[in-house]
Amino acid sequence: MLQKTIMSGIGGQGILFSGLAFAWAAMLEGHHVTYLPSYGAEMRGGITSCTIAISDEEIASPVASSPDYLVIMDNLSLQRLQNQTVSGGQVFINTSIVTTRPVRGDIEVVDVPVNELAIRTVGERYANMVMLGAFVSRTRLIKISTLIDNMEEILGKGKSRFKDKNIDALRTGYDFFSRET
Amino acid sequence: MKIVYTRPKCLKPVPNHYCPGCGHSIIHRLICELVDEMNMRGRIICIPPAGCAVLAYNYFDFDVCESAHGRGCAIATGFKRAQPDRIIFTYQGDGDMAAIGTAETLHAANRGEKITSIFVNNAVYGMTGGQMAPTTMIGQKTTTSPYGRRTEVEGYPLKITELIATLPGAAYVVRTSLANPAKIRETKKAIKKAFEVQMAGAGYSLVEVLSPCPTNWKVSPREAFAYLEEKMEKEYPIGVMKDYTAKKDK
Amino acid sequence: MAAKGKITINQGLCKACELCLTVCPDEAIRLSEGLNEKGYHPAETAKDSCKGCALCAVMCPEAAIEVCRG
Amino acid sequence: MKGTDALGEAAIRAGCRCYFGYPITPQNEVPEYMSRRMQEVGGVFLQGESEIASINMVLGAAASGMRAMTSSSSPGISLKQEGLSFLAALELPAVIVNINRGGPGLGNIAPSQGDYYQATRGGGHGDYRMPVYAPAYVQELYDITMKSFDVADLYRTPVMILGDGMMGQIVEPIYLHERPDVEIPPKDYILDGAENRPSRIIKSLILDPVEMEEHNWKLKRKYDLMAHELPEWEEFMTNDAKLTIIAYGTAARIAKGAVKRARSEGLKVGLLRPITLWPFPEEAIRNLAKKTKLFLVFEMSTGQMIDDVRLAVEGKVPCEFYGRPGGVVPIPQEIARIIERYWLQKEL
Repeated sequence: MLQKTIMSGIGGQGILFSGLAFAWAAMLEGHHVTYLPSYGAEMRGGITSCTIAISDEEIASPVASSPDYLVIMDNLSLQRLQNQTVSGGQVFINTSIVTTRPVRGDIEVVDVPVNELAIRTVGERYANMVMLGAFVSRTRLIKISTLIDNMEEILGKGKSRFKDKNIDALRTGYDFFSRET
Repeated sequence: MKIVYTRPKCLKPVPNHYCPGCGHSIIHRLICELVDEMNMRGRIICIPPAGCAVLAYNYFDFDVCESAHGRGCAIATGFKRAQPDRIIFTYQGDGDMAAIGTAETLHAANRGEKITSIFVNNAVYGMTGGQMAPTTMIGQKTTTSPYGRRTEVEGYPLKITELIATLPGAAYVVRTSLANPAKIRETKKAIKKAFEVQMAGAGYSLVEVLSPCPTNWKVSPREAFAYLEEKMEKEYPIGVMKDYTAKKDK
Repeated sequence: MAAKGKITINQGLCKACELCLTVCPDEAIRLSEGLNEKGYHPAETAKDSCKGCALCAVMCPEAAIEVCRG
Repeated sequence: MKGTDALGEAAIRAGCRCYFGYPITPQNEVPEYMSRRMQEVGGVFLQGESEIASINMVLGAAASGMRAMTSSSSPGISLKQEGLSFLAALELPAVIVNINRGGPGLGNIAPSQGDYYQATRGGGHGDYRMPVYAPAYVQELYDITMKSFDVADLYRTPVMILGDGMMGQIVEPIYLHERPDVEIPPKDYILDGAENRPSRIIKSLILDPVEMEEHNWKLKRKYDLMAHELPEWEEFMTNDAKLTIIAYGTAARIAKGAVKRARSEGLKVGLLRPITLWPFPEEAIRNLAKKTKLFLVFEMSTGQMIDDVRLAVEGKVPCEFYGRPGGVVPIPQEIARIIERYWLQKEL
């Protein structure tokens, strides 16, 4: 089964890293995975997105023109991407920043006040990982434990000291839905 | 009687293709004398230019690698980085060094690349038949400046050696001339020092040699050497522009 | 005592640029009347006035001159 | 692992110890990776002042006997063409990576296959050929990079790896193996100082037309040998295919997805994916031409490789074309629709 996700936000929100972490974990779980980042000409402040494809067989195209899941961190990303989602797909929206709503009625909207959750717990810089925690909790595409157990490796040598904060952020997001259900 | 001057061993015993009175052949000989005297044959590699001196490999009896026009300093960089213990020098004309290869030259110098450039300035493109060079003198007639070089049209003679002397990566920068035997001896000394600077790992070294091109200047060799001294040395003053060893002495 | 010198010119290499003549302080070199393979009148020893100063050899673009002194 | 990192790591493990390059999007991750790794393995990383300087530095390192490479993207590769011609003429081994972006001109930084002609027709001046590899998967990019250094040394030739922005950016899990044992003949042509040996010359200037002709024929014999020994391709469900798609690189991945879709609907469709663009897998295509009813060439360009396909097919089977130039990357469904259209139109 092929599942494609696009995560999109403003450069600096850490969307490329959370996408990579997601793809990495999926790879560790034995799936075929592709991760394709794309960014605009500006290094900071422009729209940044990445596409993660997960499948049980070889992946033809790493591009998702109609993703099954969308993770939206800002208004512009929603405007740009909402029409692409497959009918019945899920759209995760960071309601702390996104003020508009999708106009489509055939998609499931999942609201997560990511920045607020992050400020209340680990700090706003980890909003991306809060969102990833929430995303995993809701979609169950991968296990949250895979992310947590391998966070050091995913972060890489230079950033392993941020391991605990990232894990806390993941849990915060994960628990946001787990408590609910 | 003992021999006090003879043809250097590294200069292959063949006639060269240069015109009568050409400065290239003198500079070739000086380099070969130094390779012999400094016992460098086993570790020296020459990068000749595109231009009259492209055929230098027919005369130098040591390793030589051809270069595309102007790329000498880039190729030399590749050689030096790959083999830091070898002595690498480019042999370049004014077009090669100061027109099409300006970027390669300046940046190699600026990186302090431990290579040596012998820059033969004869104010004209020789091999292609006497066209204007960046170093052509104001008023000088060439086949592409038939009315004489005009500053308002063709700009000014480019003094690349002065330019390079301003770069911190350049350790030894000097301009010499072939105008008479004394100056030829000075030129040899300068080239020797340039190699020594390279061996000491001090940085980039450059020897600009003012050299006659009787054929394209359309004068006799005798007149060409006179022109060298009377005209070219006025536009391009000879002397040491930069010497890192001098600084240390102070 | 003035030093005595002797030059040997490889006439096959000579292109008759006359630079050796120009620099010789002792008028010891002249162009020959004959032609070499390339059609130049190569330089040759003129008179026995050479002191072995080697200026001609320093100047010679063809590295065609060997100088002895002693 | 990211495509560009896989490429860099493969080069390092293949023994590449000299990298020279100039930044250009979308391949900057290659020099960035190399700048870190070369330091670790004691190799040379140097950012040249231009593309032209960089390829000439590669030339110098190659003439020193080192495994050397450079990487760039389309406009930068244009600048390197002079160096490619010289490398070919001087018979020096080197690896050149082109992460093809949209063009002509500055174009854009999206994935494209517009440089096919330039890559397979040499690009530089003079009568030469150059092996061109077009990987489609990160693992394959890794394997091919490693292999291209051996090919370069075995045939004493520059080798090009032609990828696109997608190939460079994509992250896929790969197996990092060491370089397989390949015996490389001793490099008796390199310049390292004429210590106790006759001096050597590396040159391409041959003024005598007869000698130049002989040199050209000598090179041609080498190219013929490469044309015989190097072609590589992948065939997917071609055995009973009535319609065969021919596509390379990223386009081939998409085409493969389309083939699977078409097959699930009962259409007998297959894919031939050239892995070497020069030498082109002509024989494989000729063989397929005996079986298939229609070739459909799909490229992310306005149609370049189709010329080679037509030359190989020699008019025996019709060849149709579908292209998306300019950096547009279509989805497998789109190609599947094109397949269906031809299926109905040609009554296959």
